[in-house]
Amino acid sequence: MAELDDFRAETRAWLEANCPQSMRTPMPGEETPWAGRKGTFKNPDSKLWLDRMAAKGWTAPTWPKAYGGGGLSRGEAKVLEQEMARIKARPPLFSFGLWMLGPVLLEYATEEQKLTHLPKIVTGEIRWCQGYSEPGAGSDLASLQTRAEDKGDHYLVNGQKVWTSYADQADWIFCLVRTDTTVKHEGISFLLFDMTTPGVEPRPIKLISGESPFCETFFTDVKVPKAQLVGKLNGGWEIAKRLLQYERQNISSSGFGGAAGLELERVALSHVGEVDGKIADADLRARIAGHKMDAKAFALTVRRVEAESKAGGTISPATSIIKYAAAKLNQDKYELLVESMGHQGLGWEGEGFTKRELIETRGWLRSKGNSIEGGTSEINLNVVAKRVLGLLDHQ
Amino acid sequence: MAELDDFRAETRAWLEANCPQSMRTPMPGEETPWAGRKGTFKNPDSKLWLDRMAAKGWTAPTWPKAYGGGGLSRGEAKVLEQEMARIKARPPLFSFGLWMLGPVLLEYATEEQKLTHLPKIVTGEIRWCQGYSEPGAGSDLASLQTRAEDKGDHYLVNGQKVWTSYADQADWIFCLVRTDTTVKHEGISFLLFDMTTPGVEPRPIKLISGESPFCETFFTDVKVPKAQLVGKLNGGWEIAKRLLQYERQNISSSGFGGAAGLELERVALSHVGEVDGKIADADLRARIAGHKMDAKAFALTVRRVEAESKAGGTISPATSIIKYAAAKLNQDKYELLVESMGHQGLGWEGEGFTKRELIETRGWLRSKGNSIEGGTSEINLNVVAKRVLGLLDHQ
Amino acid sequence: MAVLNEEQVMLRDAARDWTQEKSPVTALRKLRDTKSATGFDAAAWTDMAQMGWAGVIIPEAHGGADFGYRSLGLVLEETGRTLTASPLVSTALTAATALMLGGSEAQQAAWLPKIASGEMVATLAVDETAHHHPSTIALTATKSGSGYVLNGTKSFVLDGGSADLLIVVARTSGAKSDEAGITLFLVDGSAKGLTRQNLTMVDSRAVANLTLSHVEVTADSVLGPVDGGFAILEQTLDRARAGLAAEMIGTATQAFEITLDYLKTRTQFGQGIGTFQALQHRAAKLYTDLELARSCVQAALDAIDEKSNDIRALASLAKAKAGDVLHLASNEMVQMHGGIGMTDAHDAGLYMKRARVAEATFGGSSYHRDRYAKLGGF
Amino acid sequence: MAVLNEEQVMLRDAARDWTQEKSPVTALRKLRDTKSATGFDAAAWTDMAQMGWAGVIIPEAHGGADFGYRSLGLVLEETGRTLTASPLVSTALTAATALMLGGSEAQQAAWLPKIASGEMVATLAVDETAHHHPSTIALTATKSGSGYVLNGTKSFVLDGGSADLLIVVARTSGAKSDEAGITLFLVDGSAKGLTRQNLTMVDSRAVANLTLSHVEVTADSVLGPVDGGFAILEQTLDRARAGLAAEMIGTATQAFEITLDYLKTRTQFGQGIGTFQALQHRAAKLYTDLELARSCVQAALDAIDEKSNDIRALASLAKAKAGDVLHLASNEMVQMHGGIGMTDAHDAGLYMKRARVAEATFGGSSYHRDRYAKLGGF
Repeated sequence: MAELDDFRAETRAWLEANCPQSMRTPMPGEETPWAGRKGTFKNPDSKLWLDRMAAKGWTAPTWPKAYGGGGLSRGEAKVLEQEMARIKARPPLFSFGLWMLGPVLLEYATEEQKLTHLPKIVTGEIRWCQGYSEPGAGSDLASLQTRAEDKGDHYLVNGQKVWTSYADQADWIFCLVRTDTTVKHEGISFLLFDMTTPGVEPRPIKLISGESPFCETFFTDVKVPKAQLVGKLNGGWEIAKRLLQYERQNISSSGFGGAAGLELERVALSHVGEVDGKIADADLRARIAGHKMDAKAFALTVRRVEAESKAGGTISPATSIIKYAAAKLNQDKYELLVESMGHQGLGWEGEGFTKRELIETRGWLRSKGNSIEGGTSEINLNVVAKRVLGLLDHQ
Repeated sequence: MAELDDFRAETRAWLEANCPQSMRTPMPGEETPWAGRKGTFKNPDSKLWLDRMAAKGWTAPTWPKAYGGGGLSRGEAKVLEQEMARIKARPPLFSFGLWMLGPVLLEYATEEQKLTHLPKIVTGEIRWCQGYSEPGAGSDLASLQTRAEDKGDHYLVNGQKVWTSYADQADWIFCLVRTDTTVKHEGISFLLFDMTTPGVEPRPIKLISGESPFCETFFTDVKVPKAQLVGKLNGGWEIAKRLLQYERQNISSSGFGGAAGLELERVALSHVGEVDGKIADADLRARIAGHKMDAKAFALTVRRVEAESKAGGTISPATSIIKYAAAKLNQDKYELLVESMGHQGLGWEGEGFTKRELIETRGWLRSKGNSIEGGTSEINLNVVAKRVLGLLDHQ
Repeated sequence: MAVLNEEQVMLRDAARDWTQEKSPVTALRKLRDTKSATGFDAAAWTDMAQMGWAGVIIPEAHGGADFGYRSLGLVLEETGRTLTASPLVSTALTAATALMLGGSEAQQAAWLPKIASGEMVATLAVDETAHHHPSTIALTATKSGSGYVLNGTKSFVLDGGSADLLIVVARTSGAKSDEAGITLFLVDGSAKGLTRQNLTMVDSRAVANLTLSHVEVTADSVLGPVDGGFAILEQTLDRARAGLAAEMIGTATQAFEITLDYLKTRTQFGQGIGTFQALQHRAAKLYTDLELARSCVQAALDAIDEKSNDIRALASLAKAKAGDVLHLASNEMVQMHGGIGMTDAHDAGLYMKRARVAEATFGGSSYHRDRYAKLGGF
Repeated sequence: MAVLNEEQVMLRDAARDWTQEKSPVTALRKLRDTKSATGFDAAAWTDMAQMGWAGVIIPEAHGGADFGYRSLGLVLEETGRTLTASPLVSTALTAATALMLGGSEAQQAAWLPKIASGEMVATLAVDETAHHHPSTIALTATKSGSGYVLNGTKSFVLDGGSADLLIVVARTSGAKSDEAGITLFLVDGSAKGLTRQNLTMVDSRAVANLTLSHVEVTADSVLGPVDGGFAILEQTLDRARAGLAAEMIGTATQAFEITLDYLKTRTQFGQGIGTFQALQHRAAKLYTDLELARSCVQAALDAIDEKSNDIRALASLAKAKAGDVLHLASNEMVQMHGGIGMTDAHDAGLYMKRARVAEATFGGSSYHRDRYAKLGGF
């Protein structure tokens, strides 16, 4: 433990010296450090903080130094996390490359591919997007139809993806393509390519919340060098599933965030009024109390799962329920929030509403996607029934 | 309308003269007039009332006079119903023969069978029970295994039924048997036989509520004369289904009765206490209000279905939801009732509880069967999804 | 419960044909995307009025059809199906009702024909906060000469930005939450001292916040008794709730039917998604709730037409049950459509947005459960 | 959140082995069918005490193991699985807690060893009506010489018919619902003026109504401060709630596992019923609720052992969530078993009956939701 103590002292000192003061404050949505070629930094400190951390490899603390990572042990990474939490340091980089692609590249990519791509993920130079879902496939991901034809030295990609998060902002894409049409799961390959390649066209999708975090992405005769295939030809499904595990872990540990810092019961007290210190609408009050208890139960379960997984070295079976429960909880919270605000919680824009109210209303609409994205709640329940409870498929 | 006016006047006068005063009071459970050979009449007026009504055929008002019925038109039967309701007259007879068997005999039986069985249903001389469910079949009624073998002049019945309501009290049984083992629905026949036939043995089943309204009924080499087959050999499934329609209509129009005359909100006010005239537990109060609204919505829907069916001459599609909704409603009511009574609603017997409380507690336990008997709620929902909404079976 | 007569069937069929053809959901999109100031299409409203819909409940003597609330409910159900934005609720339902219940002969003769003909938009201005509390009135009306002076604010007034006539609920005496001391006033939309702020709501319908700053009205602007206006207000609101509930049943029914259609056509894992039993049971339960709520709405409208003594309880029942089922139907619409339901290009979001605003208008389910309990004496 | 240490794993395994082998559900049936007066099997209780379960939370100095509440929760979870009736909750959990929190040295020395050894049944007598309201105390204790005289009634006291020692919550001053003015008294089961009425409950556990008619106690029978007993009472109740919630999680888990097993073995329409997706989703949701509730119970027990400052909120959370999931699990157990689940011969009814009594004991979900809101300042 002595080395860790030393490491902690050094880390603390380094962070103290290098983390700008403005990076120790809560992060407004518009300052999210997605970086990439198109990335802008509204707050210049964000760029400074990213560059300093990336120089130490601490955007990817446990990745090998050879690929630009921090080369830290799990114990050291934990210390770094704790020390960052201690000063409330913002994450230096938000990145699907860090959270999803990097881990599978470390596992499946060639040495050359690792050396090419991982360092640029660490520094934030390249922002990645995920080419998975297709319009006709929905929850049945493996029925994807985007074709990649073997043209000797390259693949020719034609087809369409949907729900490509920030495809219009990304530099490269990791993309599932069909390389064999005669089989289903065994005909899928995992390709990487540059979004500026001719024939790639992302079109933002406007959501019910008014935002456009996703795109439809069209591929028309896109030439992808064969060296950009990860893993084996027709062996992409295994990589795809592994990547989804990382994606879900990421959603699980972060939850869905929830209403931006507003305490539901405070909103109800202020918007509905109070009698003897209680929310004036007794029915709403009981439902808010029930929700607060659900939220606490969820938070305690996340903690329990972490403790059990750490102690047991295996994943707690309760892990499987987290995504489903997190989605439901966030949706319940927003419904109660909107109900508590009354008409004041149903504004779209303009005068008559506070900025905060408008943000929460958009958040309510956005939350409806929680039970759809990253595996629908129906699929989650199927998985629990089958993998955890051992119930069989209908014949 | 003039004839109906005359009929109404006559009927009113006759009822006034012939309905004993004690038959115009609410009926305690133990005075239910099931009649039959084993029937006892705790209140002698019940017998008098039954005999007088049966003599006019008014236990089965619309059945033809040739079979002992009243021979009334629908309009006249409605008038009789209204006039009985006016003086709060009790039903003279409770009978599965009247509600279920009689209507299908009128449709499917031979003239001889009608003359043999219908008059004894009208008078209450014979009490019938229903041999449908089997231990291995559950909701999959048509998978029944009770065999009836052709032995020339009779069938030899072997097998077992379950959930036979009051089989130990009944005189005859209408019974589904398998007469062809090579097909499923097309191998079922509809038999009638006397419960005193050698080899018939009903054994009461004790329920969680402590009551035994159902039996397991065993058949060992039971000889049934061939004349007691209703409809065609192997044609019993159609009759069985038609009979179930009558059974469900009966459940639908009566609901599940619900808590014995206690108003839920009064129980809550008295057991939980009140503040400013409101139930002191605000959360419980809101849930009771929600339930009362559900109950009202249900009652209004029953009325609407009746009005629409009458007007349209066809059955309203809303009919299909009645059984499911009625079961849920009655169960919700009892759960709220038991919760309102607190520990006082959780007594089994003996001192410390009022008779009323103990009855309600048993009623709560009994209500759990509502969503199982006469078609489970799951089957009800399947039926709505498929027949009403047009959704298809999973392949 | 009354079944429809021939005239009602014709009215419903005409409403269905017109809304589906002339006012599909794309009409609402257009109003939204062009940021319409009035929040409805004047030409469409003229059409509707010409078909007699603005005067369904208004007596024949005042240019209406005197068809009753159940009939108006049939029209509202159809406009609810296609999310048609119009002054039906503010004007033809609510304001007309207030005038019919509380107006003098002269007031009725002055205003009802204009409502029936569709030439005038009128509305009730009651709430002063984001939640419905019709007895909590702080806007004051102070005697001044033979007339009154009004001071205060009103929130989320339906069609409040474009209304030619405002029926303003004011306090003439008593404390802020007293039922006594409330008086209704007819205020011209062009009155001096009246300022209106149009609000942009998620459902793209027109509502406005009003500020009345020393607005002077004459004595004959009083609608109904001075200090005793609450009874008329409550009766008006109950009719408005039942009518709005009819609109909401239409919205919920259409949301359900669109979803059911999607369940039948969308395939996944080689199966129509409508064959998955978990979705089948959810659809069957939603259908059950819809049928139950529909009965409540019809019963409430019938009770109004029959002047029954249980209008209050039935109106609360109808509003709450219609709200609950619309809430569920609109959420299920988004969820069962999956990703496509989250896009602005799909109609699911529009149904959900309209659902929440309608739920909150004239009291949400929580409000009406509480009221139902009070009326039931517990 | 703490994971189990080696001793705790051994304790849990021992409890599981013993309950499944020596005290399966048939043991409860036998108590019920023989109309046992005490409501538990004395020999079994002796067994349990010999294994140290009666003294899990009691300090070593008083003959206990000092293993803490999380450990006692492990035992309770296992006894909950098989519906084992014993004085664990009344005596080893609740009465022991009250003595540990409020007892003088002398009181602890006198009683705790007898509890730990299993030779004595003790219980807390708090409620006076069918609903839990621990500050609503009408039973009076009036100063008389150096001692007190107790008059009043107590309802639904766990093991109240057989308890050798009763911890009676009495009012020494203040109005009926005041938290101040409450005092706890140790009353001998054989005290003159004490009458007990055994009740037959649906769950076949032993509870009794008590009448105290001029019961005289000495000054050293006071447990904790005079007039200031509510704090000890509430702390005791919170520990009792968390412990009972552990028992309830055990009951719910076993009910779920039995049901899951049935889903895997029962076939209908040529299919295992567990292959029907609607049932799969219900099972998955129930499993989710179980996991969430389990976390709450563990957190509450850990908080007690760690003397955290959020014991009150966590105890209410644990009791409410355990109650909700047990309610659902027991209802689903009956429904998913179909007709067989309705028969007395099957265990489903026993689980449901026990569920409702446990839900009502020490406050139901509605009570604890309200309390959670109050603690949260809304």
